[in-house]
Amino acid sequence: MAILVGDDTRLVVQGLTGREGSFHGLRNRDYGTNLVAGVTPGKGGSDVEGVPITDTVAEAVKSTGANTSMVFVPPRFAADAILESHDAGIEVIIAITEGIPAMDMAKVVGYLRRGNGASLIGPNCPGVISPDKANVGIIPGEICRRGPVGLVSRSGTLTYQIVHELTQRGIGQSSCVGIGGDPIPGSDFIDILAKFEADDETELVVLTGEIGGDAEERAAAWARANMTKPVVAYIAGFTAPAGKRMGHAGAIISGSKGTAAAKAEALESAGIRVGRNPSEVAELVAEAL
Amino acid sequence: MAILVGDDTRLVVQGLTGREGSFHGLRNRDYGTNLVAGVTPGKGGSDVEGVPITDTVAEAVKSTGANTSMVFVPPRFAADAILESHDAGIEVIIAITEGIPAMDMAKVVGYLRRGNGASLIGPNCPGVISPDKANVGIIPGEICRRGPVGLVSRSGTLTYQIVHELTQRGIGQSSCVGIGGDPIPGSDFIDILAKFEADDETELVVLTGEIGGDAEERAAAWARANMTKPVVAYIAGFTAPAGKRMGHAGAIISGSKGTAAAKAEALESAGIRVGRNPSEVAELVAEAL
Amino acid sequence: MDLFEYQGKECLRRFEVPVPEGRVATTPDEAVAAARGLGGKVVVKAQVQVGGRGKAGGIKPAGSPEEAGDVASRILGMDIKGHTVKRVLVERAGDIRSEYYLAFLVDRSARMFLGLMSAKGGIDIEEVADTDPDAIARVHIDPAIGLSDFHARRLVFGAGIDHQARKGAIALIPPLYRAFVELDASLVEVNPLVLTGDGRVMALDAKVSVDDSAEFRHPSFAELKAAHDIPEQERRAKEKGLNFIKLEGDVGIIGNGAGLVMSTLDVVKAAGGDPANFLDVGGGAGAEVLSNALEVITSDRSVKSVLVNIFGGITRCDLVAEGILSALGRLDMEVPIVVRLDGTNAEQGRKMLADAPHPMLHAAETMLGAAARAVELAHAGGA
Amino acid sequence: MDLFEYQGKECLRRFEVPVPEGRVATTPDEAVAAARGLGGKVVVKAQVQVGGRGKAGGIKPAGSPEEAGDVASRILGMDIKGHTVKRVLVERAGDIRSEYYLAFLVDRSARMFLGLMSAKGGIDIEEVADTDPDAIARVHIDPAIGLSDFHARRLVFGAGIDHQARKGAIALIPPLYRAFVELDASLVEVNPLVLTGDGRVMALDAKVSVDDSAEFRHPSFAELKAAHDIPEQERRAKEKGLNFIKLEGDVGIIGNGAGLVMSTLDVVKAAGGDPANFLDVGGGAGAEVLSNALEVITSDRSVKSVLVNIFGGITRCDLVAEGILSALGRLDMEVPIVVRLDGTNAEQGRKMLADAPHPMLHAAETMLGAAARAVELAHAGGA
Repeated sequence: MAILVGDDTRLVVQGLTGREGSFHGLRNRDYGTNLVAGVTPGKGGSDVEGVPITDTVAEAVKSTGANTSMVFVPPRFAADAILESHDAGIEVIIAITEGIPAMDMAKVVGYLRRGNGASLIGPNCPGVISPDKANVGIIPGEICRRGPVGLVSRSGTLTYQIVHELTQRGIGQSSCVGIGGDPIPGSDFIDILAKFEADDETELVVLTGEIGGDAEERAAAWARANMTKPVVAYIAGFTAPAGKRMGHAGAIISGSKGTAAAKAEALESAGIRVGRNPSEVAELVAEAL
Repeated sequence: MAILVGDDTRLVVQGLTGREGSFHGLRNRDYGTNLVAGVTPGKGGSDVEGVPITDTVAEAVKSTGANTSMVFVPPRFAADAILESHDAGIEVIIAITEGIPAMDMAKVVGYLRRGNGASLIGPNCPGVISPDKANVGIIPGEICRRGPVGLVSRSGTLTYQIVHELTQRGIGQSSCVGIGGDPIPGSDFIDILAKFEADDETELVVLTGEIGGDAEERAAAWARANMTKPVVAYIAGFTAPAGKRMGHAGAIISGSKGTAAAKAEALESAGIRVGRNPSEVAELVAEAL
Repeated sequence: MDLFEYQGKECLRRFEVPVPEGRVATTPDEAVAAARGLGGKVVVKAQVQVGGRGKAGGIKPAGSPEEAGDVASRILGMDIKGHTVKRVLVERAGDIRSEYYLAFLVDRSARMFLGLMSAKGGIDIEEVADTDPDAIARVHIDPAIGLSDFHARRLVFGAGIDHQARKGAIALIPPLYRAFVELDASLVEVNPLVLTGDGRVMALDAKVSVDDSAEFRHPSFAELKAAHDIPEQERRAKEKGLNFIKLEGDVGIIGNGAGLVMSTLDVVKAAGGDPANFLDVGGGAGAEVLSNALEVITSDRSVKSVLVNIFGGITRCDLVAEGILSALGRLDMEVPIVVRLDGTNAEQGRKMLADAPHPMLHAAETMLGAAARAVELAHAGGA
Repeated sequence: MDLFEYQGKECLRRFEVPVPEGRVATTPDEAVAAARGLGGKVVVKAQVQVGGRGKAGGIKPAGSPEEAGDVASRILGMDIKGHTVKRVLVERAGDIRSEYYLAFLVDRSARMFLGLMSAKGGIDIEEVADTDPDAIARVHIDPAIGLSDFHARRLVFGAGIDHQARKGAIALIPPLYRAFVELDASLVEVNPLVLTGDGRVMALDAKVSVDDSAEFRHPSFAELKAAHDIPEQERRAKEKGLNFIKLEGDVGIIGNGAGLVMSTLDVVKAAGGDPANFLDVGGGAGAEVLSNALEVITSDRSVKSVLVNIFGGITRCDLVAEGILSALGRLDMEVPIVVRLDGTNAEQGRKMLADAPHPMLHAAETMLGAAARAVELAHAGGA
């Protein structure tokens, strides 16, 4: 099964004619993802290495049956691109773009969540890979292998590190989902945990969090109440100084809330084992499987 | 059972301290409706004939358990009043106010329908009565009696006329619902037909429509596909000249669409008998019961 | 309220929707001055709210100010499908390369706004909808979230607008949408939207309907309304707060609530009569309103009988009776009045009328009975 | 970016939120002129981004322009919790009858905006939240539908604001919300909001944080930013597009992605070391970025070793290696650099480094191994 992306994925890339969009879109195709179209207003009718370009997402949906979109447009156009995919009936929208204003996302995320049930992953995220099936985003496919572990993370490269540790130990992944570190993500830990809980292929979930906000604490409470599958966690930022903004907009500590220690405690008190570093996470997974 | 209002109704009136609000609010209480509070910002702590006034709907909900609101504030404040009730968790919002701009209602109705499942009836409507149980609005209670017929209508006084004809023939009503004649009503025929279809007490539904729009046509198609209970209909405006705006903003005919004849035909072809005048409607109901 | 073309364009200009430069003239001299102010070639357009102005000779080009005056003198006063031309719009003429259609309206069924665009402009859009529905691009806009840039692209690309006009059309859509929302319009329709010889995209014609209910936040509505000719009787009725429409028959109709009045028209017609009007006194009408309503209706010489059909709810039948008695006392009533009262305080009202018999006053028990009686009396009076 | 009080107030004033009249001064003479311009009594307030200014002596009243100059000369240059006062805000003084709290912020969990109000103003709101949570009224605002009037009423009535201040407070909320949204703020906090002796309600202090991501639509952000003092090293890093934060230790850290860098800090600490900085080269960094990152870090004398921890995704390890080699060639490298490469093109990158041996360059196989090595080398270098 896997979640979000897989054999049924029919991908349209918004911004496929751009430098980054074409590089990663075609890389996703090389991985085996069914890339059916690109959207660039005004370039409809052309193609990128055989992938047809349309002017609107609606047209791509109509002419190619696209059901998943990857947003690779500049920040100022990204909220509009997400709304366009939603309006066109796209089911899974994966927004890679970094630097979208929080006001834009507050409006878009709230709107989508009250809408037709489409999933928005990101923005400012590495995407989703279901090894051997489909890769939508920038996660390097070669570090993954198919298997029973679902991963969900607010961080990109940290996810790679953990996937790498798992793969090196021979442990494969069902799907790896980067939800992004922005203040208002389209999907949060709970959304993805619920999908993994319902997924046949997933036997265990690794949750990778970081300082700031209370997403990990809420996920811990939710998992305790709703998860039957084991969860192993990692939190980055134990030694981050308070009040400093470290890259992700989410990574700000204020007072006692949102510290790595508080998050780890919340997870552990929900029965979730927390690794002290990425290697230890992989070891805990190996033990639990 | 009945629908929308009944024995469980706990009513708060927005605008109870106004002339019309107090007249009808107290009349509803006299009918037997459980009037628990009124809301007038700045008058919190006072009362209207023993009914406590609060400054906000949220406060009324918290202190009195109100679950139904009647909106009796002037048009320019009405959209805000509806949103306030929705935000406070009110389940049934009945907006009597006439003359609310369509832009306001477009925004509010779309928002509410994507929201928590609250029902908005109106605006510009006579309200809802479930005879012998509760009356919320301006429908004269004395013309109604309890029984098996559900009524739904875009028109106020026309509803009274039909209820009157039914009652005179000894036929009672489960609930009478005036959805109002505005271009964008909070609930349409289909919403109310669905509630009557699910209601134990209702055996037959009378639908009263008028020229303009396509609400009756859509209701006909829906009823054919979804209703097991018989429906009898009446349409006003067979002789209304095209292009004239007759009172209800909804009552405009343009071209062949939205004429009374077209509506009657749509209803009849869905197996719904259409009375030629209010008396005939009552006779058809008597036959069908 | 439907605005005149020149009013609609003035409104759109405020939202920076490109429209041709133009001035209104009510006399040939004003047209000459307007054309001189604009310079160069102009177009003189009859300002009437009815389709087919062009075919009827209501739109003419003029190469000079003098010619504009001549043309205006022919158009002013013209009768176009029953509408007398009182004003012309003198606009700068431009050459037109393509004509498109663009509109925003409220879609009641979807409870959303609807944007429509077509590359087939300049003709009746309902004809396009019938003969070539795919030629019309449609997008729904959720009022809560508003217009986003992609909506404009879906319209323009979806309609297959010419390449040269795309950028201008995409740029024109957000201000047109803003105008639609901020004017409290139920419709803004630009037909045709044009691509000019010099590559600009602008609204060559504009139909704007605004929501009378929103007048409280648009002081300018009163001004716009002042330009509209309303028949004397309707104007007087409106001043008295009555919702009145003149019809062709001889049975005057008074009722409370639009639905009930429409139903009353239907039953009068079914009884063989012809309604002389639609008159809704609204909810909660008092004695004075009823008295005024009778005055307005009986001021029409063609009325042979009046039917007062009231079902009290928020309206009290005792006050209705009081109003009828007041009118009977105040006016020299020459036509019979059939009164049917039911609902709130109906018994009191009926008793008040019974206690003050008047030769012109006829009580009726039921709506159908009242209609039959009023028709019968009208026929008798007309004979 | 957190704005200074005077900047926040200037922003709020543009949205017609009432704030006291005031002027910024950077010298005592400017303060005198400002006080003279304002007339009457003033308050001189240190402009530093840290709480507790008042207690530290950073806020003083002045009865005359001369006194304002004296006070300013004492406050300017003052050190308040490590912040040097470079500017003072000279404001017209008013008498204050009551102090309240009012704020709008983004509630991440609810994915909505949150309005907060309390009649307990002027003190730390977190303290109020802890000791008397019911004293804070909270309303969520759906960004799609925006602020409606009732939200303002729920805040003001819910917080139990004094009767005399209600109207003014309700009137102030919509413009404050507009400022919050249109400034792309993550927080606007007015503490205290005050009721003055003459019955006006205004923002006596204002804390505004704006979203740097929205700079593309706010040209004024660059100007606002110019007033902020950024440590030299961080400023240089920023100019080179690096996300850099100075810390207290001696192990320089370079990584790609905030999460991985934070994790690297943690493992260095766990290995007994002290990170000298946080440096995220971001996604897709090329050779030049890496070279710049090494330059920025090694310019700090306290750095005894550097750990480069890269897991390539969008970033290519061959370009990382190229950047490291370029830095080694370009700079006189005095501290050891431990490099760990994995992910996209890792083998190529590792080979490039192995092919160009350098005494200061140490390859490591794993993240934990790299951290241990870097700490060991730092300790050796520091000894």
